[in-house]
Amino acid sequence: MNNNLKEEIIRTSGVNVLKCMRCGKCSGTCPSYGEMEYHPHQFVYMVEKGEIDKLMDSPSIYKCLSCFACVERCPRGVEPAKIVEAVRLAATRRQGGNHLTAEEIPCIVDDDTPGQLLVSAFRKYKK
Amino acid sequence: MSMNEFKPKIVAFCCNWCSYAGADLAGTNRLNYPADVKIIRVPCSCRVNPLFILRAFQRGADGVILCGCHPGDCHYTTGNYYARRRMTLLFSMLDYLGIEKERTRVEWVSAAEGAKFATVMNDFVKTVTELGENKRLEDLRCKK
Amino acid sequence: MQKIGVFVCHCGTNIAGTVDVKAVAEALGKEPGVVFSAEYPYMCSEAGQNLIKNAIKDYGLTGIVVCSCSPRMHEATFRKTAAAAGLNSYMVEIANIREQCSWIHKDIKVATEKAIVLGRTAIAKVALNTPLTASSSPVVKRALVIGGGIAGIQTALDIADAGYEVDIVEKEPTIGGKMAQIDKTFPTLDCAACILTPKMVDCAQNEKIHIYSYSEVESVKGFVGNFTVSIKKKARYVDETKCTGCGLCTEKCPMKKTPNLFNLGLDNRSAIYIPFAQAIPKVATIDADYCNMLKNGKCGVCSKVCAAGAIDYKQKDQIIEEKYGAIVVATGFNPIKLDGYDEFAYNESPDVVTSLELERLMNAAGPNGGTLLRPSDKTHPKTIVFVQCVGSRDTTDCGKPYCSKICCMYTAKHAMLIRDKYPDTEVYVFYIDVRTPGKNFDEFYRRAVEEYGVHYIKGMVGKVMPQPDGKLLVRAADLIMNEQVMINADMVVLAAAIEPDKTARPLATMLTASMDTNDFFTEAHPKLRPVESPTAGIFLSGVCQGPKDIPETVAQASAAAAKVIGLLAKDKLLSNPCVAHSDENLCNGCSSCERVCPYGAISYVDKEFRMPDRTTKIRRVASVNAAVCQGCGACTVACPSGAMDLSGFSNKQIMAEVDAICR
Amino acid sequence: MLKILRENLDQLFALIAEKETLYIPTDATSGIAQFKKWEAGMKMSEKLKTSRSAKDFFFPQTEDLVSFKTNGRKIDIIDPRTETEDFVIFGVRACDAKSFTILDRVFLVDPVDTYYKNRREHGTVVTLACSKPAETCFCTTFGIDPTEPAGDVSAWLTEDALYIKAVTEKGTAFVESVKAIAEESDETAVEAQKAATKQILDKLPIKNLKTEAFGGGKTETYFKSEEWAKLSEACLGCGTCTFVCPTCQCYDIRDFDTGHGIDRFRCWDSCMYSDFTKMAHGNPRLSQKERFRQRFMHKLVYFPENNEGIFGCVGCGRCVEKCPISMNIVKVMRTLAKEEEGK
Amino acid sequence: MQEMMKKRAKELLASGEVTRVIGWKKNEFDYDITPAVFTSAEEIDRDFIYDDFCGVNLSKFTFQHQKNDTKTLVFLKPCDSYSMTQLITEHRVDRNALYIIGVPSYGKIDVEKIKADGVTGILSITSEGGDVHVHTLYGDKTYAKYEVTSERCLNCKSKMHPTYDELIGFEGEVMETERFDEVAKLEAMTPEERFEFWRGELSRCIRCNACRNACPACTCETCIFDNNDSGVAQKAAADSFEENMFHIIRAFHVAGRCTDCGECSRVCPQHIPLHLLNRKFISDINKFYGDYQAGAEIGQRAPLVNFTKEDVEPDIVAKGGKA
Repeated sequence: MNNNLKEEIIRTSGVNVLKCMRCGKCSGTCPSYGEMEYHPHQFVYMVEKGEIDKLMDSPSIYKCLSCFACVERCPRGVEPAKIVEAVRLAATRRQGGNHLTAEEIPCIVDDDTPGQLLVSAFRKYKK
Repeated sequence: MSMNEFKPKIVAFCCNWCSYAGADLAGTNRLNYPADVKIIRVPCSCRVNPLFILRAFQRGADGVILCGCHPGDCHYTTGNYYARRRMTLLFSMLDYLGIEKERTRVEWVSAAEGAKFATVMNDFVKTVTELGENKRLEDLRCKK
Repeated sequence: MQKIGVFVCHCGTNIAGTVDVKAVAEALGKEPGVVFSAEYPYMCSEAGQNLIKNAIKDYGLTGIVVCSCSPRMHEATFRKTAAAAGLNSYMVEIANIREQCSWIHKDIKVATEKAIVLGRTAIAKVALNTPLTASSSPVVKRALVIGGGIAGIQTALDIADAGYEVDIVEKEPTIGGKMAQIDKTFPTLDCAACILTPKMVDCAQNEKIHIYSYSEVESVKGFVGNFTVSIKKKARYVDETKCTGCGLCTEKCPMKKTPNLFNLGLDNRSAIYIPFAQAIPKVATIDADYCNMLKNGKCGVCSKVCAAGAIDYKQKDQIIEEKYGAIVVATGFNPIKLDGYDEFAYNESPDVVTSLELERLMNAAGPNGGTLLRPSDKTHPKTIVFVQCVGSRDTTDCGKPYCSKICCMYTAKHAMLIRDKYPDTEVYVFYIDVRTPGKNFDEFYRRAVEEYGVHYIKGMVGKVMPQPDGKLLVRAADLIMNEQVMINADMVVLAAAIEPDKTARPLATMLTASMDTNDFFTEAHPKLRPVESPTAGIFLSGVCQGPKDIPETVAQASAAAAKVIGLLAKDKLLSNPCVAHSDENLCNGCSSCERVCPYGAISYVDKEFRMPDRTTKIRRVASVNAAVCQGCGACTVACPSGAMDLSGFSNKQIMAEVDAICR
Repeated sequence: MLKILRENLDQLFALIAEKETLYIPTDATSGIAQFKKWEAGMKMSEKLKTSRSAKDFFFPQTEDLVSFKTNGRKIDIIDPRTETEDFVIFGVRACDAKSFTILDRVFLVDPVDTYYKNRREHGTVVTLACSKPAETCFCTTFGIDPTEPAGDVSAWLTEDALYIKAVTEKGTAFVESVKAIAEESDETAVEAQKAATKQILDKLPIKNLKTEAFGGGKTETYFKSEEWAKLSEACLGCGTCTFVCPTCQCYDIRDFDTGHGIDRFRCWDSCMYSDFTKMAHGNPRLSQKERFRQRFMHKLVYFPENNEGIFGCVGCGRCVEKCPISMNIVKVMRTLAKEEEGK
Repeated sequence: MQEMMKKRAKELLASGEVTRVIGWKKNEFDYDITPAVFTSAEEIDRDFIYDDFCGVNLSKFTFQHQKNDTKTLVFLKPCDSYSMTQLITEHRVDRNALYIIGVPSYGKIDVEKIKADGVTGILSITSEGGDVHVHTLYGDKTYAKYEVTSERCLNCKSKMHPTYDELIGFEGEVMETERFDEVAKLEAMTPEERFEFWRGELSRCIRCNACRNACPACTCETCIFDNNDSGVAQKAAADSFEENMFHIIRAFHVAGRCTDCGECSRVCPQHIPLHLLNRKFISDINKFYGDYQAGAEIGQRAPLVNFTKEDVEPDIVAKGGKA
């Protein structure tokens, strides 16, 4: 149980994990499900329980494609992908040092690409 | 008048369906609370106009309490929801003008909560007694 | 100036034990306006009441104060006493010196002082009382039931049974509602038609019941006991009085490609149709959107074959005005539209169906004559996946935040029926929670699992992917195994959430009945008055008030009927005279009062006023319907100009009470 | 003429306050000046005038007239009048000082208003000459010389000193009482200030406002003027002009139920209020236009008609400054005079 | 701007589309502006003005001078437009009888601020770009405009016009403001300090009713304070209680309806910061029941005639505003 980290994840993601009613639709919809040790619905539950360290140490969070299918389909508006993103961010911060500076981004990005998709992808593939 | 002798004047507005019945129940169960509390029966907490509360202070009340059905249990379904908003804003304004916020209170007391009624009144009278006489919202003409 | 009499009751020793009643009577006797003051051991006794009556007559009292027990106990008694002596019964005030004085204080001095204050407070109030008369209005001994589903039918039957006239307004050509479309009912598995159609027939045959089928409510005026309702009878192009329901026209009609709405469009019917065999009234209706005669003026086959000469292409919508004493809303529900749920491929594949569609597919009168076949290729489905909570408990824009309540049970029923009839078919049910409170409900669900081998999987379907071979690949989570499962299904059945019928919202506006954010009608009290709307004279029956199954619906329908009967049994309604009234000269017409009125008792009229400078001005002012107002007083505080006041609890009276207490 | 150095002003105030209550204009928190009871350390306002006039001292906004006390069914009548203590108002400008004489014509004629008289007799008015008139000033229109203010004592404040001169008997006594901290002086400095002020007076924008078109006997001329409708059009019906006015003297008598009895008090009324002159039968003034007309007709026609041509305005300019919609006596006079001229 | 407004007004009068024009009229001094009804092109040419002193909210004036049998053109600043929208919501004016032209406001000059700086004998004030030149009998002075802009404009809530038929100039946006800072400052004081503060302010009240009569939300046919039958009528504050009472109830009656146009403070001859009372209610409403702007849209349901089941309890006040 890591309450500080839990608060941080909840704050950075802006997700209210208590809205989850454990239907598992996120997991039912996740294209990366098979590659994960923990699954989207478990992400949400683990944040609620404060088991962030476990989640952070698991490769599962980097299996998330940030396709946002779970966000799109969640009937309660919980947005699991945002949790994943927040955990990744926390992991990045913990490792120290960013792997890409802000100045480098504009020249390699085309205008139509959603910003969050890129940032998530960078975090994922830098592993 | 020394503090020990100070007897506050307390006006309690009680809705007919819950709180007035709750007060009756307190009586039926012989639950004691100070005689300083005098009850005015109103059909619903939403009948209580902020003017009445100010009027009570003007006429020398030291505390005013409004009791109604618990939110969701209003006999008229929605009355206490409106009362809740009105009183929240009024009390906040009185506080903003520097008038002691402990002199005003809203409590939800059901017809079954005779004990709660007595507890609430005991507590409120104690709070107001400690505050002493209402000086900030008095009308000197009425004290002559 | 009032002449006030004060009567102090000893209540044996209940009051006199701690309150010096003599001192109270003496002190109050000196109050301004008081001309008579007395005490007596039991004021509520006959002798005590006589004392009051005599004083009223002897002293010409215009108001009386009884210092006694709680008004909740004997206010009614003393009002009658006053009335018996010729004093208006609202010129009575009670000072509660028992429950709120003698019983809670031990010190005689303290209790006596308080009793005097309470007495003078009541005197101050009664001095400002005005005689009030309860206005009475006659009750039209006829009820209207809006909606002819099982809720409406049951309510109508019960009311008619008590001997009152009832009209049912049904927007479809036949009564029966959703229940008529259902195949079997849980948990007994008896056939819905077998239990519903006799009731429909009862309705048709009951002399007290009149059915306006294919009709809608157009407007509602009036108030409890005296509503005037305009009903629009939509043109069905068939004279109901002549049609025998033989069905020859429907056979001969050449326009056979008309979607059969009774079967939810799963098959076709003719343009002139009778929705189903047991329809009530059993008369044909022409679907104007498809009839060639009505569209292009060519055809006329039905008219030619009709021996009764019932066909009338020139029929027009007809408005009927009728008076009612009470109105029951039984507008029912519909499954929600599933357009927002692309992931379930409902719009992509015909083999993804809603549960209600499945009812039709399995029904003997359905498109396949009762054999369960895939809509796409008419083959037997071997694997069927049920998805629960499609749109229920869903806080996003496409769903509903509430539980639809009936899905768990009907899905268990479907699964069980399929396994029973086609044991080679594998049935999967994906659920979030299985909710089975109700008599024999959980047993029913367990039977599906234990006896029929239905696979219940805790988890939600994430995506349904139609395959080129016609199969449906279902991807879902199995939360207990903690794995993602893929099922190659032949059919997917979606337990779509239910929502109130779309006609309910405009109807609520007409009725000034309140609704919650989900368009369910609000009950007058969630616990104590569950079948009444806060608007007097409007009652609620069935799903229009909240999701419920058939037994609950029927129970509520009968409860609503009981309430209606109670109302209609009265010859006239005596209204509480302690109601709000608006001073037109002060009213701004700002609508604040209307917005807080839970009963819709306030309406606005444009009135011409003579201004101080002798010009005239037309102003919008509030007017309170005293028969509808319940006297809560919310409007009096919402009104900024003080135009609204409440009889019996007027601003002045309450302020006088405040003054008297603080004196 | 006595001279008191500026640095001795505090001493002067202390000296006066020793014997009588002293009121001086002082700055309130939000940048307006008001008369307040002097207390040690209080500074006199530099502002030209207080936002309320000085009439409050003699004709306060509310005043108890009589009380009735109930005791059971008995009613006692209580007269709240007591002999007022002596007091000094310091720093009254010429316009306000003139206004007292106008109020005197209302309250001190038969029947004498004893409440007013009591205060008037016990108050000593120390006026202060103006040296920096504002653009809204037009007292000269009504023949007032702001450099030579009336009152019981006239005073002039220059860069370095206060000069005082007794005008009345009461004033002489006052001057006598402060001699200890004063020195005799000639009038050179005062004359210099007067001359400088007069130059400014000549440049004031409203200086050319004339009263010739008004006065007693003009009722017929103006009562039915077409202009009233337009002039009063924007009037909000608030009482600002009347309540800041030093000469408005209308009051209402009301009862207040104290719970123990009745306090009968009078309070300022405003002819701008919709219930002004409302009687049991209704209100003879039906519209704002009529109430608005009343105010100006009273000041410009009816008052002079009954008071030897003295106008009910002293040109203090408060209404010019304070009216929320910028309508005032100056505009009314100009518009009506122009209309009359045009006929 | 002023010329464009005059042109449109004359066009609409000439076309018969409207028969009256409500706008601002110039007067004796640069800073005194009167609302007026214009009925002819001549009047418009002679008197019509729109400049940095036209602070008067025309919605109340329009309310008082409404005529339903003819169409009136009214120019509304963003503030006025909010007030007007609220009046329409409350059925106090007939929208159909109005032709509304929205005009921008770039901040109005508060002459009281100049006077408070000790400036007197003002002969003219001209506003040019960011500078305000004051010419007086006692010398000239130049201010940066923001120094003499009225408080309400410095804390402008919105430059939008919720209701209009046409706009002159570009439509603005809802602004980020610090208008509640003053309220927060008072809230941070001790009750004793607050009591002293308000006593100091309210004791200056002369009950001239200017705040009420200028307020576009106060449109009661008869105000309860004027109605002898209401039991609370007062003509003058005979006791400090009545000062409090009047101002509490005045603010309470417009709570949830007040658009924060600031007219009450502008017109107060005694410079009482009345808007701080109204803003307290607005700030509380925003905090307790979610952001709400009165007059933002026709038909809105005001917070005091609305509720949610989850509303905060009144004891939030005793807990210092924290739920």
